[in-house]
Amino acid sequence: MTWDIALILGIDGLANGAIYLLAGLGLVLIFSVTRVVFVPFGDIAAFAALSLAAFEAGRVPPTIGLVVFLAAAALLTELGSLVRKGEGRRIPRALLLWGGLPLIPCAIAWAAARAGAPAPVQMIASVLLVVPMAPLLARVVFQPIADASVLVLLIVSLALSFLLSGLGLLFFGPEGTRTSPLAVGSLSLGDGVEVGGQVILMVGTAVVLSGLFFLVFERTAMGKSLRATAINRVGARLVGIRPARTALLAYGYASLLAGFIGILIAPVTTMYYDSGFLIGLKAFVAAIIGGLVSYPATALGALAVGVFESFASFWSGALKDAIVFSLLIPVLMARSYMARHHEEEIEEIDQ
Amino acid sequence: MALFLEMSAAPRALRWLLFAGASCLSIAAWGADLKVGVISSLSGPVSALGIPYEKGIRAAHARFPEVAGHRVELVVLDDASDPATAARNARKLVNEDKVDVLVGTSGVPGAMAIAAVAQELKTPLISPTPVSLPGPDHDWTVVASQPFELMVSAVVRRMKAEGVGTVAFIGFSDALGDLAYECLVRSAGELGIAVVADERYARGDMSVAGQVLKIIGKRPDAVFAGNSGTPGALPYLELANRRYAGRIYGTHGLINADFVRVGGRSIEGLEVPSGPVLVAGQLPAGDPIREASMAFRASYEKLYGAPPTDAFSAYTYDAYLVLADAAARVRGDAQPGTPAYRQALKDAIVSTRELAGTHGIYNFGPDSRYGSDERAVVMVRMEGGQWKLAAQPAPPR
Amino acid sequence: MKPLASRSLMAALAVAFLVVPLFAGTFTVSLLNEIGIGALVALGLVLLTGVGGATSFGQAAFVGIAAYASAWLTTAHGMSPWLGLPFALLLTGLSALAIGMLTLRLGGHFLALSTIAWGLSISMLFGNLDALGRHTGLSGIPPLAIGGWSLMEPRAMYYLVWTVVGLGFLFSRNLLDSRPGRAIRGLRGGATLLASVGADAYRLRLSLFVTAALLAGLAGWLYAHMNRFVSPSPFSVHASIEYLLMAVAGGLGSLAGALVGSGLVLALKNVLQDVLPWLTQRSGQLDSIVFSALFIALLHFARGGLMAFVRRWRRRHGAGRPAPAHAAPARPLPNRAMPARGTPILSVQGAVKRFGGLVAVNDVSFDLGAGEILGLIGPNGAGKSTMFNLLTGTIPMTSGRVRFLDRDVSGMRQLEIARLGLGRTFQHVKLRPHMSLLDNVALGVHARTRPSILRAGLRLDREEERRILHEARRQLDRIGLGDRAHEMAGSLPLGTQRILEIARALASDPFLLVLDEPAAGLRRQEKLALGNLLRRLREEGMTILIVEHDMDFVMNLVDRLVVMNFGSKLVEGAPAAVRADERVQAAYLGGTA
Amino acid sequence: MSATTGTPMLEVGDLRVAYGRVEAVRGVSIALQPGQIVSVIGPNGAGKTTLLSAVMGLLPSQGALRFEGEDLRGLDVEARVERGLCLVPETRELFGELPVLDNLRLGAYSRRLRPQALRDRLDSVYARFPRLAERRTQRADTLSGGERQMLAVGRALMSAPRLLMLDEPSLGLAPLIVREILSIVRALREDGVSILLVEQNARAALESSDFGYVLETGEIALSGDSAALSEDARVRATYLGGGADDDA
Repeated sequence: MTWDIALILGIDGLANGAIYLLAGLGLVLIFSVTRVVFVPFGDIAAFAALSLAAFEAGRVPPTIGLVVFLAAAALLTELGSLVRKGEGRRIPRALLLWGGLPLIPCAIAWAAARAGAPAPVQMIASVLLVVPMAPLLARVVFQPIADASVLVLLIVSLALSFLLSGLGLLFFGPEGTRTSPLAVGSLSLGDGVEVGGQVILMVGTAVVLSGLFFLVFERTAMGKSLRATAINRVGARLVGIRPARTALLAYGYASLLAGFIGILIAPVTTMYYDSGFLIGLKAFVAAIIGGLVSYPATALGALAVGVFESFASFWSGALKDAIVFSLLIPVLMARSYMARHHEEEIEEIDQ
Repeated sequence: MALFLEMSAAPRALRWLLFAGASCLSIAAWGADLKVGVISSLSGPVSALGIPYEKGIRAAHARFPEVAGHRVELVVLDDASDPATAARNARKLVNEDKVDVLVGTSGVPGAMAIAAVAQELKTPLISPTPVSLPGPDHDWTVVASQPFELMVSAVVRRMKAEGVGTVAFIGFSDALGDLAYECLVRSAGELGIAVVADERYARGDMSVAGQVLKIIGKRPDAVFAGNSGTPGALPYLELANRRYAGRIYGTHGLINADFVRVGGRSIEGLEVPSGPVLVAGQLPAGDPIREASMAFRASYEKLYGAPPTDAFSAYTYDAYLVLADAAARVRGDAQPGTPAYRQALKDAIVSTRELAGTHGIYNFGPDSRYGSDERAVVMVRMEGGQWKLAAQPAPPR
Repeated sequence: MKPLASRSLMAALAVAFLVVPLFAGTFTVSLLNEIGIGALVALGLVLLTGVGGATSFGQAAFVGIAAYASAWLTTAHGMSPWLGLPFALLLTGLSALAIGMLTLRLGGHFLALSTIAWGLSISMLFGNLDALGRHTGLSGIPPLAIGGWSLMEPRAMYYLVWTVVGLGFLFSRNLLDSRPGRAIRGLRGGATLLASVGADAYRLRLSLFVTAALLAGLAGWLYAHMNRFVSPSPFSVHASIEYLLMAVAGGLGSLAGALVGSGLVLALKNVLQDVLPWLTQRSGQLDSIVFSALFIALLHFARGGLMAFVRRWRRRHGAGRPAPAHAAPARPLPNRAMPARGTPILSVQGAVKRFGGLVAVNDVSFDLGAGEILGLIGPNGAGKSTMFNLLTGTIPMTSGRVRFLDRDVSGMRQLEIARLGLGRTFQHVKLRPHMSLLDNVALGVHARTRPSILRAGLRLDREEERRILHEARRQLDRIGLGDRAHEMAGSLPLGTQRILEIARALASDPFLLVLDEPAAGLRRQEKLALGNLLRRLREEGMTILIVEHDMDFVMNLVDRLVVMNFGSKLVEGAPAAVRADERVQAAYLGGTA
Repeated sequence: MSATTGTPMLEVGDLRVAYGRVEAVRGVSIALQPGQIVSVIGPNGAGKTTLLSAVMGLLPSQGALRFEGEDLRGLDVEARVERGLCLVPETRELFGELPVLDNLRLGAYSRRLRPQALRDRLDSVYARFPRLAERRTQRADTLSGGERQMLAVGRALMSAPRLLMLDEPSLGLAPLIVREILSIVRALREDGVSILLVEQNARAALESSDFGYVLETGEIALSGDSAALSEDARVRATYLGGGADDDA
């Protein structure tokens, strides 16, 4: 392997790593606040990408229907629980929050598709369109079992991911799509080594977004309440932070990240209804390297996985993932050893 | 002890299962005369082939709702791209739905799994997938598509004609990839073309930069891709990305509209083998294949409101033609739904002669399970987003 | 429920098992075969994940190893499938052992991810080995045959599959109801709990891992010779996830869950295939959607899976636990001879423990002679519990020595010290809430007996088992809980739980008993009873070190007191003297410093 | 009984809390008047912490729970915080990875203060605990035991509670710090904050409270004016180690 090949592979890896980074942040955010390993994250990203493709093809993205459906389900769940708790007075607010709010991006997307809006608008619409998804799914699927064991939550999460990719197949069909790149042209690094504009854009956006992400966490009260809940649930409740509310917040942020991932990745690779699962899995790897708590470690893990993968595909395309995951085990051992604090008891299974 | 006690819940569970099983039974065959069991991958990795397969046979059924005086009923099952499920479905179709003939499925492993069941249950199978059947014990299966070998050798002959000396292979890391590679090595060997690389990637992969860099490093005259559908576009895109100037070839698995859409400019000049159906319009008038193909397109458009954009749906259409032709020649008075009829139907199928389909002229015999011959292959070339019948060797790109 | 009822249920089960193939179509039969195979794998998961608490996303890989092993042996070398079985199991077992030794020390999430890692790698390997037919797989695998009778026909296969399933369940049930089984059920309690009774959590988890893999291996062997065709895809991570879905859907809390789950998942998928086409053309694509939705709904109503319903039903219909099988007479286990009164048992010399900057225990020394009760007291946060963990070997000492029975045990692992004869209780009670009192105490006997997983599974351990239970009952009677032997430990009040821990410690036949606040949360009468118990133990020559807050309780019990404050020893001496001491008053009662 | 006037600040009637089948608090009734400091003493495992958790709503309970006349049942923890209840738990429950300043800021979360008001309240807390002002940028989990306790109380004060519930404020602290904290507690009363004090350190607790309850195995064993209690024989016996063995 010559240095220029290594360089190309490295850059390619960084581009993928950037995607895993954003996804990893989302996963850690959700897990630390809710103990849910949110497998469907990748599927949401895929939906954003496929929606953008639909826009470009001049079709109304079927995602709208999905969001409306989810909103209806969430609204029913919410009303149900309100009625059971006998809190009728909060019903109007629920109608607005669960019934009204999610429809706004749908309306925007619909208008954009009809008016054949320019590319930037289409992208914004695609991102906005998926933002309500995670919170709505959370309300319907996870909030009712918020106190279940991590295992049960994980299994439900997996099933949910299967469900979403099933819907993806139904709505978008089996064939893949690829959108026109946001950034054309490329930057030459001397003999034969070129970096595509899109790649630069991806890495750049990832850096900026994660920067903003940390800023939100460090500076805003909202971010603080998120961190507080993640660090100490009981403590948070004692100062009046409602975990259920912060959880929705976390899902919202994550959804936003997923949306960005979708439009970043759509032009550089072919997206399928089930592309999400692998993105999610790789991001999950990164998140675990971060112990599902540390954002910086997750970021490093994500980039490492991306670069690993890129080089592995050079050594043996067929065994690529096998190589990546085998290299993972020593890393896990090291991490596990470092994270080995006092004596861990395993939580009892749900009876 | 608690866990011990819960064992006693087993009977309850079992009874529930029996009920479930019984409910499967209850949904058994009724009414229809000649039953066709269709297994296809409507979900999972090979659904890109499986879904058109289903559309194709429905189109055929819409065109010939009756054959040889029997009303035909289609029973379609999804195998989720899993061979075990495919085998289970085959068993179910024969045992519960009492189908007289099986058609399916889209994946090679799946098709092989079904073939085994067809053999065991003595039910004719018409496979739209080129399945390489080992051993003689598969005389209940015929293949209604060009053997992969035939297609690839056509490509290799084309390479030779266009002066290719070294070729690099890149394909799926799955059964299709394996099959394509074996065929390439065999045909290339015969014509003295050197295969200099064997690179693989998974259908879902986001990037093949590594594999393509390695290929370019070998500086081959041409690259041959053993893959299918839109995931098949990835190598060509990356090759274009890396400014690869050599010739590019592929398999008939690539022929559908989405591939062209995704491939865009990067697949300009790509040459792949195909059944004549794809370029039927460019065939001389009076060619039987042209007639069959036009009929297929018409009935497809009639059913779905749009002309077919792929060559896959035509395979199951042909499978149905083979069935219809054979059913008309069934001797004796055996009635559908009986083993005797299945036997007779099989005998009729394996004695098919010069049947014109959309993908070629079919001739089956007890010892020849692949019906097609050279007449079933044409080379097509991507020019300006259109597949053109490639007559003369093309100038280098 | 009554034994009669359960026996008749078993009979019904047997009959049903025999007659099913007679009235079911061959498709239903082969579906049942697949359910049986799924149940075997899920059974392994119930043991590994449900009982042992280690989630695995890789079971399908073990199924694959076995399936390919037998397939390869029978196709490439034309050997008999019956030879394929031992070969397949050997290969599966060895790879499980290797993988387990590599990964089972990982904690929590790391372990789960590692299973994805090797699960994915192994299934990829299948697709890339020429000997295994690469992605196309191996076909033409010979069917099993008994004598001349080929098991090609599903009905014939049915009897084999379900016999194997039955044996698998029997083995697992026997296993859980035995010495190693109790320890395995203790795994969720954490390594410290097991170490305190001299059991090695890591080795337990490893053997459990291998057992689960072997069950998957059996399934793989059956799969290969039933489908007579193997290819990589059925052994991918997705398949592993589906097995996990089965186990969870059925209920990780019970063995039967594996069977129920496998049946539920496969039957449901099949029923959907029949029903959906009536609703829509595109049914094929709806299958997975509807299935996932129903699955999620199930977990919403019963997190414990389908078996949770069964459990609730049984609770509502008052069918409780069985009348305790009456303790068969058994030879009591041998007891160690207590050392002569006064001989030094424990001696701590200059023990120091630092956590970062904080000095939790600062140069503490004291001795303990046989047949003596020493009280270790001091205000909250004085470092008593840390001292406690140092001399039990739970955490390593920064510096200093601990001698136990004239052996230097400083630096020894906790479980080694425990085996030497040091029994302990915990400040935050460590009992297994879902195990009976009897089983909890029997856990204490672990280090005194041998039966292995294999012997337990094959029911060759009954003699020892009787002796274990006999000993456990003895200890329960000793603390006056004999009549509640079959209640769940979790249903006891906190105070009583503490006493139960003492019984568990006693069951390990220790020289030295180390108790952490045994009187906390006890009623007055219970305290008196506890005091008498400890005094009686002392008369029998037992040596006791006790950490306690309740001055009243301590003062009337111990021979000597060691008072700690801010990590150092403040005073040592007879109760009366200590009580009189000014410094103690100050430190303890928060008076003037 | 101390003179009761008007509606009590906190009223707990026949409260029962159970973990599964185990009852940890069995029919406890206590009352607390505005501006009062009431202490609950008892040995480990007597149910003191359980009692506070139930009042705060962290644990489900049966029985009457009224705060300034308003029924608390049906209100979740957060709502009770908004009403002015505030618990400083035995385990502190600080946000270890956040600096002192953020811990305090979050303390006022339920009040949704304007920046200026927030700053004022911070200053008032700093005035009470100068130590916290020095440590404001330090991570909470690097503080010493005493400082943590101060931070816990400080965080509680940020929400301007009307009733402050302290669980074992002396836990693991040197006598001097215990005194310091308890004197601050007394000072708080002057500012109109009522206090429910749970302590194992009997003497210190009784010294600084008006009224006291003795909790044993989930039941009120004794109650009365703190001064009287600290002279009671049984209290001395159990907590001050006097050799009295009367049977109850």
